[in-house]
Formats: sequence, C-alpha cells, structure tokens
Amino acid sequence: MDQRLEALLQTIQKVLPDVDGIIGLKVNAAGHIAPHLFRKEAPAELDGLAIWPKYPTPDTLRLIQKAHPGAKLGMVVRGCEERGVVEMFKHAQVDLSNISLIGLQCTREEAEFCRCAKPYTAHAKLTVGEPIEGVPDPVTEGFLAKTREERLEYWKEQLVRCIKCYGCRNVCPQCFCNVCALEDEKWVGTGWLPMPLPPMYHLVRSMHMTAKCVACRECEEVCPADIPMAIQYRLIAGDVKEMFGYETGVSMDEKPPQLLVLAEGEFERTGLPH
Amino acid sequence: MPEPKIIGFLCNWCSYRGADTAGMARLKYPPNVKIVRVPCSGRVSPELVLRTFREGADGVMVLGCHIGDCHYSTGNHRAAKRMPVLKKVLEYSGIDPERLCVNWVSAAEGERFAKIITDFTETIRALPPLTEEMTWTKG
Amino acid sequence: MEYKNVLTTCPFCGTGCGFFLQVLDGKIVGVLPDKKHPVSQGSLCVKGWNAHGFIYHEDRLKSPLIRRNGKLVEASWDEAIELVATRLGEIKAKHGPDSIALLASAKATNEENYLFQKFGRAVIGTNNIDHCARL
Amino acid sequence: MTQTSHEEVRIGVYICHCGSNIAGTVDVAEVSRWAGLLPNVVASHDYKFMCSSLGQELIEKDIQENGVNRVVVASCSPHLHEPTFRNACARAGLNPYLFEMANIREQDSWVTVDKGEATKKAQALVAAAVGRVAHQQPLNSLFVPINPDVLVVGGGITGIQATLEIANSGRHVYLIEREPSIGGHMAQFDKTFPTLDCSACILTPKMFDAGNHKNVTMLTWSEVEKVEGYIGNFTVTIRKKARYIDVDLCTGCGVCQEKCPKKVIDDVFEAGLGYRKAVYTPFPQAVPKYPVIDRVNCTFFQKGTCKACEKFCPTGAIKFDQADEVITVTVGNIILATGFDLFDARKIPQYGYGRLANVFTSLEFERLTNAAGPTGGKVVMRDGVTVPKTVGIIHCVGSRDKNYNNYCSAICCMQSLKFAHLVKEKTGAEVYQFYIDMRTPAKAYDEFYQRIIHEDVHFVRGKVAEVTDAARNPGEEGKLIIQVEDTLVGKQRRIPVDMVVLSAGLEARADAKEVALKFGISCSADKWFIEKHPKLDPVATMTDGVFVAGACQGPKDIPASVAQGAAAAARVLSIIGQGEIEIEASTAIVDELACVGCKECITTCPYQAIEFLEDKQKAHVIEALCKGCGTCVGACLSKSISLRHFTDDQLVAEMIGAMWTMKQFERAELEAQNA
Repeated sequence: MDQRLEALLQTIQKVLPDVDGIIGLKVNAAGHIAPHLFRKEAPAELDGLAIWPKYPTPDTLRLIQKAHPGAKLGMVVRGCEERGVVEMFKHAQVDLSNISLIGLQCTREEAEFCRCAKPYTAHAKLTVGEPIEGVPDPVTEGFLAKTREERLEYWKEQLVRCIKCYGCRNVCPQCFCNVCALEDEKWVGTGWLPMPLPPMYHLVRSMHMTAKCVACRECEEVCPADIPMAIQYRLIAGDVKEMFGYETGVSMDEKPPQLLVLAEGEFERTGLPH
Repeated sequence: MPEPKIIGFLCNWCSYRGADTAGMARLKYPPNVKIVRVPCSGRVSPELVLRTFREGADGVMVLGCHIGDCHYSTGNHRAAKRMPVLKKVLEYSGIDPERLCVNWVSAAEGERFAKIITDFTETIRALPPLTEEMTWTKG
Repeated sequence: MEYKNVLTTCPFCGTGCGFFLQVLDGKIVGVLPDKKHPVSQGSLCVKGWNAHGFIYHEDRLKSPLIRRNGKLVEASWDEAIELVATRLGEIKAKHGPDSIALLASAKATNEENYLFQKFGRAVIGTNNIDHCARL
Repeated sequence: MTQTSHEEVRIGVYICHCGSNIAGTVDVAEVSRWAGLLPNVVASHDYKFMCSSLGQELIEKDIQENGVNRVVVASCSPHLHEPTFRNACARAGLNPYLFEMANIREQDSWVTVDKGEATKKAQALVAAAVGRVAHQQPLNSLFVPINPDVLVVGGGITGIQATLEIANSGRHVYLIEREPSIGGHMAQFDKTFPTLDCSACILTPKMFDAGNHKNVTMLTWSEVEKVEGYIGNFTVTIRKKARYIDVDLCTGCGVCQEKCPKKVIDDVFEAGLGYRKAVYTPFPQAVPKYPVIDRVNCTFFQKGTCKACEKFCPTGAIKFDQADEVITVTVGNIILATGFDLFDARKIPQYGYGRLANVFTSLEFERLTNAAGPTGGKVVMRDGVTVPKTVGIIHCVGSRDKNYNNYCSAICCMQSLKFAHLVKEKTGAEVYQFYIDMRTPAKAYDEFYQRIIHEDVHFVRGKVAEVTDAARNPGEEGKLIIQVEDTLVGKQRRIPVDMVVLSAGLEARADAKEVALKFGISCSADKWFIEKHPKLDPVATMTDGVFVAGACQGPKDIPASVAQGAAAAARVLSIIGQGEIEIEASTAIVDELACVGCKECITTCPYQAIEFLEDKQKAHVIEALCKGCGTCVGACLSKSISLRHFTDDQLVAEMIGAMWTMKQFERAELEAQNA
C-alpha cells in the first residue's frame, strides 16, 4: 500500500470515532474512484479508501451539510479543496464549525498534473504527507507571452471545440448558485455551435471566477474539449492579488475585495484614470 | 470603415449630469456614443458590459462620479474594483481592453465629458470593428 | 446519513460514457463524471451532466396516457398497447405499411433498438426506420 | 393605476421640438415618423413644446382615449422634465413609472454638429427608450411618517437662523455645536458690511433666543458620531464632550475663570492674539454661559494638583470626574450648517504670514478692531502699541489662484473695504487695497465701495507678488514692502507699509469629507457640500432629509448665510407639514427562490440595507433603507437581486434598442455604398 494512503488511513481511523463521518475518496469493485462518506458504523468501507484522481469534494460537503446541518464531519482535503471550503465558508455555503479538516499534501507528480502553485494545506490541523513547494504553470506562462492578437487566435482555436456541456460550471465547487447567469438567455445565447463570439459563456464565467477560483483545475479536467480555461482564472487571481491584496481561499475572514470600499492605494493600483 | 458603435453607461448623478452640462455649454463631440442611464456605476454588472459587446458595440463606456463624490457614497468604489478586472478578462480573451472605458465625470465637468467622449471615439476608431475580430474564420 | 456514488452508464446515446450518480440518503442528487472511465475519461456532454434530472421531475411520465375527449388521462399498459396495436393495424390496413415510420432512440438499449427495427420490418412491413441521432 | 404585465404594450412616442433647440438640428418629423414604425408603438407625434400644458395634454389624451399604456418623450434631460411628464402620466391614470425619456437635446441636438447625424442619434435614443419602456413595470411608492424633530449641526449664524425659524414654528430642534458656545465666526467680528452695524449687537440677541427657546435642545461642546436611517427617521448618535462643569449647578458667574492660574493663548476665538484661561467661556456673551475646562492645558489634569476653580466655585459646579456622554436623538430632518475654515495664509510663504510680524490675517484684524478684543479695539501693530501709518490690504489670498483655490471666496472684497474704513476711522493711516477684480454685486455693496473710494483709500489693481522686509532704499527701511504689478499703470511697484492684512479666503472645513460621509452627502472637489441643484434646489442634498445651509455649501457672506439658514428651515418645515414622505420606489428586491444566500449583496451594500433571513438562509432588502444604487445587482452572480426600474431586462432592452438602430443605419450605408 502507498505510504501516504496508509498514513491517511491511520489518521482517519483516529478521527472517525469522534465524528459522524468522514468525506474522502473510495474505489469501487470495478476500480473506479469517487467521493464517499465513510461512516463510523461501516468501518470496513475504509478498505476502499483512495486518494487519486481527486474530485471536487467541497461540493460533497455542501450537499451533505445541506441535508444534515449539524453533522459532525471529517473531511480529507488537498490544498485546493481546503481553499475551496474556505471560500464556500465565506459565502455562507458551508459551516466549518463542526468540520475537522485532514490535510493531504500533494506529491510532485500530482502538483505538476494540476500546474499547482500551492499543493499544500494551510488550515487543517491534521496533515498527511510532506508539503512540497508549488510548481510552475508553463501553460499559463506560455499564454502570457502571447500578443493580444495571438491570444485571440489561441482562444478561437480552443473555444471552437466548446460544446457548451456546462461541465466546467457543473464541476466547479465555487459554482453553487441556485440559478446560473450562464443559463440566462440575456447573457448567454443558445442555439449555436460554435458559440457566437465574443464567447459570452467563457467571458461571464471568467468574471464570476474573480476572487473565487481556487485553482483546483477540475474545470479543465472534465472538459471534453480540453479547453485550458483555468489560464484566465489564474491570471485574474494574480491581478486581484496585485491590485487588492486578496488571495483566494487563504484567509477565513477576509471578504472578497470587489464587494468592498477601496482601501488605501488600491485605486492607484487598478490603473484607472483618477 | 464603418463608424464605431459605442454605448455609454452613465451614472445618473454625476456623469449623466456632466453630459447635460456639456450640452448646456453647447460643446460639440462625436455622436457615436449612445447613453444608457443607470443609477450608479456600481449598478453596471460585468454581464451588461459583455452583452453590449456581444450586441456588436465596438466600445463600451462606464462613467461614474469621481471617487469620493459618489451619490451613493461608495457605490462607485465597487465599479472601480470590478471594471479593472473586467478589463483584464477582456485582455486575457484577446479583446483589446481599450474597448472598455472606465472614467469619472462630475456634474460640473462638461468639458471633461466632451473630451472623454471625443478621445474614446478616436481610440475606438483606430481599432478594427469588433465584429470583424469576432469571427471564427479568418479573412 | 449516507452519501455514496453509484457508477452507471449514460443512457442518452450510444457513446456509453460512464458517470457516478451521487446518492444522498437514498436519493439521487447529482451526477459526477467518472475520471477513470475508459470511454469518457472524466468528461460528459450536457445530456450526461443532466442525466438525473428527469428522475424526480414532476413532469416525468410514470404511466401511459391516452387522449380521451381532448385530454390526456392515465391508462394501464394493457390498454395503451391495445390501443397502439389497434390503431397501427387500422392505418396499415387502410394506407399500407409504408404509411408508417419508426423513429428509434439512443436512449434505448441495443437490444431494444434491435427489437424495434425488427418490429418495423417484420411486423409492420416497412423500411421507414430512422434514429434520433440523425436529427 | 396598476397595469398587469400581460396586457398588450401600447407605446406613445412624443418628439419635442423645444422651439428650435431640438428641431433646429434634429429632423423631428422624420424621428416621429420612424418611431411610429417601432414595435408596440401605437402613437407617435412631434410637438413644439412637449412640456407646455398643450404638449402634456397630448400625452394625457392618448392615454385616456387611445389606450396608450407606455409613454416615451424625447426632449430634454430627465433631470429637467422627468417629473413633469411623470405627473402628466399620473394625471391621466397611468403609473408614472411607465414613462421613459429620451434625452435628445442636452445629449444630442446641442452637442452634434451634423444634422443628419443628430437625427440618427435621436432615432437611436428613441428606439432605446421604446425598447426599455416596454419592459417597465408600474411601481408604487412607499410612504413613511416624518419625525417632526430636527437636528441642526453648527451653531453659527446660519444654524441659529435655521434653528429659530423651526423652533418658532413649534417644532423641536436639536442644535449641536462643537465649540463651547454658539455664535460661530460672526461672534468674532466687530462690524459687518456694508451697513457697519455691530456684529455682536445683532448676533447676541439671536444667540440668546436660540439658547433659551423652549423648543430648542442646545448641545454645545458636542459632535455627531453616527447617523443612521433615512428621511423622516434618522437616529443620530452624539458625543457630548465632558465640560467638567455641572451645568445644573453652574451660574456662569465667572469666578472659576478669574481664579484659574493658567493662561492659554486663545487661537480659536481670539485668532491667537489674546489669552484665555484653562477654564473658559470663549467670550463674555457666550451661550450657554457655562465654561468648559480645557483638559490639555488644565494644571490639575496635567499635573494632578491645583483645583483652584473647584476651591472658589460658589456652587460646587466643578466636576473633574465628568466623562464624555454619548446620547442618541431621533429626528426626521437634518440641516448641516458647519461653516468654513479660513485659508491658512502660511501656505503662501511669499506673503510672509507667520514670518513677518506685522502681516495679519483677516480674522486677526477682526479681533484687533473688536472693542471686546485683545487690544480693546485699537488697531495696533504686533508690538501691541504702535499705531500703523500705512496699511496694505491684500485681496484674494488663497482664492482665485490655481495654486490654492480656483474659486472666489465671495466675501473678501467687501471685508477688505470694511477693513479699510475701520483703519481710516481708527488710525487715519494711509490704506492700500491690492485687488485682482473688485466684486461688489449685492444690495448696497457697490455703494459701500464708492464710499470707501471717497475715503481716500488707494486701490492698486494687481496680484501681489511678495511681501518683504528686505529694503532696497532708505525709505523702505523698517517697513514691509509690497511688491506688485500695477496692471492699470502697467508697471511694477514697491509700496512700503507698516502693516499688511491678508484677506484670506474661505475653505471648506478640514473634516468636510468625513462629515459628508457621516451624513451620506457628497463633496465637490473643493470639499464644499454639494447641493441637489445649484439653482433650483440650493439647500437640499442628494440625500433626502439632509439639507445644507451657509458657508459649508460654498463661500458666503452673512446675508446669504442667513437666507440659506431660513431657506433650509422652510424646506424642512414643508416636509414636516406633509406628515409622511414618499421614498425611492426604485429599490432592490430579492428573488428568494433564486437566492443562494451567499451574502455578497449584504457585503457590498453601501447602506446596510440588506439583511440575512437566518430561517430561510436568504437575503432580504429593507426597502426603507435602500437608496436604489443597484450596487448589489452588479455583485450578485446569479442575478437573484434586481433593482426596480433599472432591471437587467430594461437596461439590456435599452442598449439593444440603440445598438439595433446603429446597426440598421450601418447596414443601409453599406448597401448604399455597394449599390
């Protein structure tokens, strides 16, 4: 058994008696992996504990908590998933007062798969695995080196394949709205593939990811057209950090900056005319 | 080359009145910008701006009160934080962020208003029509 | 309190994408793509993503409906099949077998579709058979 | 009055000629013909003056006789006539929110050169309005009762006037003043222009009346900390700073001030020229009569011993253990009369104030000439004894100067003339006035100017370059030399004088921005409070129920300030008289089914007008607090919150109307080129 998996199993076994259940990943008989709620009363299920491929488990927490608001739960989180629950907490979608986070540090291979800058947890009190440094994101960097015209061409090449499956929206743990602007004919028209340009779906989604995207890359993973849409979200996150000093998913109580009054020096950093 | 088509979202209290002031002073500026009145620049959602581009606008303006003068005290602060991000989204999508003009005009600044309109119209005139850029096939 | 994921195959077309149905307390609450599925490899189309939508939908048909006096009313399966058989028989008798066409569905299994075309060719006697995927 | 959303939309469009203001540039007949072809438009007219009663009757007739249920008027700015046409609609039984205006004058005919282009722009704006109006919904205004009590902030002459007007009408006023006494700047003056009557003689009776009125609660030595609520229902939190005097026991006998051993330079009331004690009333006629102890300078507070005042106080009114008191009052309206600050003449180093002893500011000079002032009314130089033989008075110090303030301070010319007269009267000295332009426009002002000219005062037209004590010849030795270009003669002059008076301009209070924020109103770039309309609504502000009067709104002399104080009082009384008030109908509303309870709208609302319903986990708008800015709509990702009368549907339809028209013309042009 993988050493990290073994360690995770031991940690879960330690936590399980004190909680109603623990959210993690489980492999089924056919070898397919999905999120699962491991319960105290069914300890044998832990034989199927798995860690990869990852899934958007913050949404699993939201689903379970909606039905069982007071439940005492444990949850295995990677860095991105932890940031995910932090953002959802700030948007009143999950309650973390009864949740024990078990941090699972990503391996270098995993981090490289996700082009992840922060493959480690920051809030979880219990952690498994050694945290490693972030890895570069050559895709985003490569994109950044392009001129405006090249960027436009790049997206035309990419987005012409978009079949508007809404998979990126569906899988995103930060897309928890009851009603989605992307389904409103006012903002995103229907009936045409490839979608008419400018690509309203992707533009609106990029905007909505502001100060929300936790860089889990689930959207890219589920995209049947292999569109690297996270490039935009990541660049925006960098700009938001630069302009407003906000890092998504890091602090538990810092409010999303775009909702607030300008703080000292922010106006100057926006580059807007004075 | 067709004339640029521009929509301006102007807040009711400062910039819209600034436009009125320009009118009362009989200042002349190009007719390309059609003004949509909103209560506050903070009311302008990014979706509204994007939809305007989608509708074929070559440029979109969001004009509000100067920071500190907002009729709603700090409504324009939100615009000042949202719009730069929208500009970045445009930039990363290969759409010239210059096509979105975010600026501030007080009710007294008729001349400033006329100048901003004139300058922005010129800026957009120098760019190709957006609909031309927004086609799937080249040439 | 129970939450699990049940692996299944998308019923909407012949591709056969795999996905999980998220089951919370015995109720299906959502779809998750199966990242290790050999066919779909973690992706789905808009149909697959919404494959669970009909299950508890208030508009879902749970029994056959027969239009009586201009209104659709619930009927038993025997009644419904009886009606379809009678009407098809009448049409075939009056206008010939080629006055009838059959439209098969990707939502049905291979076996069902095989039976369906067989029914068309052997029982009704027409080659007017097509499939929704060609629409 | 209500229309259901299902009824057929029947739009009437009315194009105004505005004489030749619009019709001279825009082909109104063509716009009207074209508008008639737009979807849902059932009536389209052009008319000479839509705002005239005949024009309005046109609308009313169409509503009543032709079933028009949406109205578009293309004319001037909605800021001018939107209320006019809304009223016309209401008179005809149509909900006024089913009216929309296209601004084809200020934003088209007046600013567009080419007639063809102006017509096309008018067409686009009309199509936009037609598109929008089809989506408009009837709205009903909310009415809230008016609390008849009033808060007046600032106890200068403006605030006193406003207070008395309201109190005399039988309404209750809270008059709040941050200094120990009301009176403001006017209490510091000796004479007032142009009549030269004694400032104190006309002010103190009003101070007394305000201070002793049965309908006035006077809160001096107090400041507003927080303002919550809205017109009719403000809750104001006020900090009453500790006086260390029990006002119930104090008789205002003044023994404490006599006995206090600590002398302090009085740089507020005496402008730094005189002294007061650590326990003091700013001036003998102060209202209220109770002194305050200045903690910073009191020996007891600083060193722990002394208590001379306590020892000698015949009524035991000294209370060293007094603490600040925070109270809340509820009022329906607020009048801000917070006055001005004097321009700090030190900012212009070449005029030497603060460096050259005998350069005085206007306020210092006021104290010099005041019989109750530090010199007993004697005009003397900084040494306190020497009477000046020549005096130079410099106008526009810090005003009409792009390095400091661009605006004219409005009072300096008249003030300087008054100073000249007083110098002449009290010393017989030679007086020079250095002015850029003489501005004496009000009643009896120019007559005063003529009178002073005949008092042998020298007038030099030119902006003073420098005041210096560096003599170039024996005649200048020991003098202050005023270097100026005399623009009437066209040469540089050096005029030696004994004393210089700087007619410093008026500036907004240093804390004007914070105060504006507190009361929810706006400041201009110069920090003056912004009125609702510079001509037609000069004392109201954009925040209903908050009024401004006097010099806090812009430089003003006493007559203008008093007039504004009374005007603000009249506006407030008229609101109180209505009993209840209509508040903004364009408020936000949450679609509870769609709301996911993420609280973004709550975080972003500038007015705390959105609450969270814990039971439902949904946001909810408190309508009476909502000002209708729509910032929440911009923030809500699922668009579950919308702003009435500025909905996404309405704005998108308006935008599409304009875009559609522009694209139509573009296509037609292309076809014409290709043909």
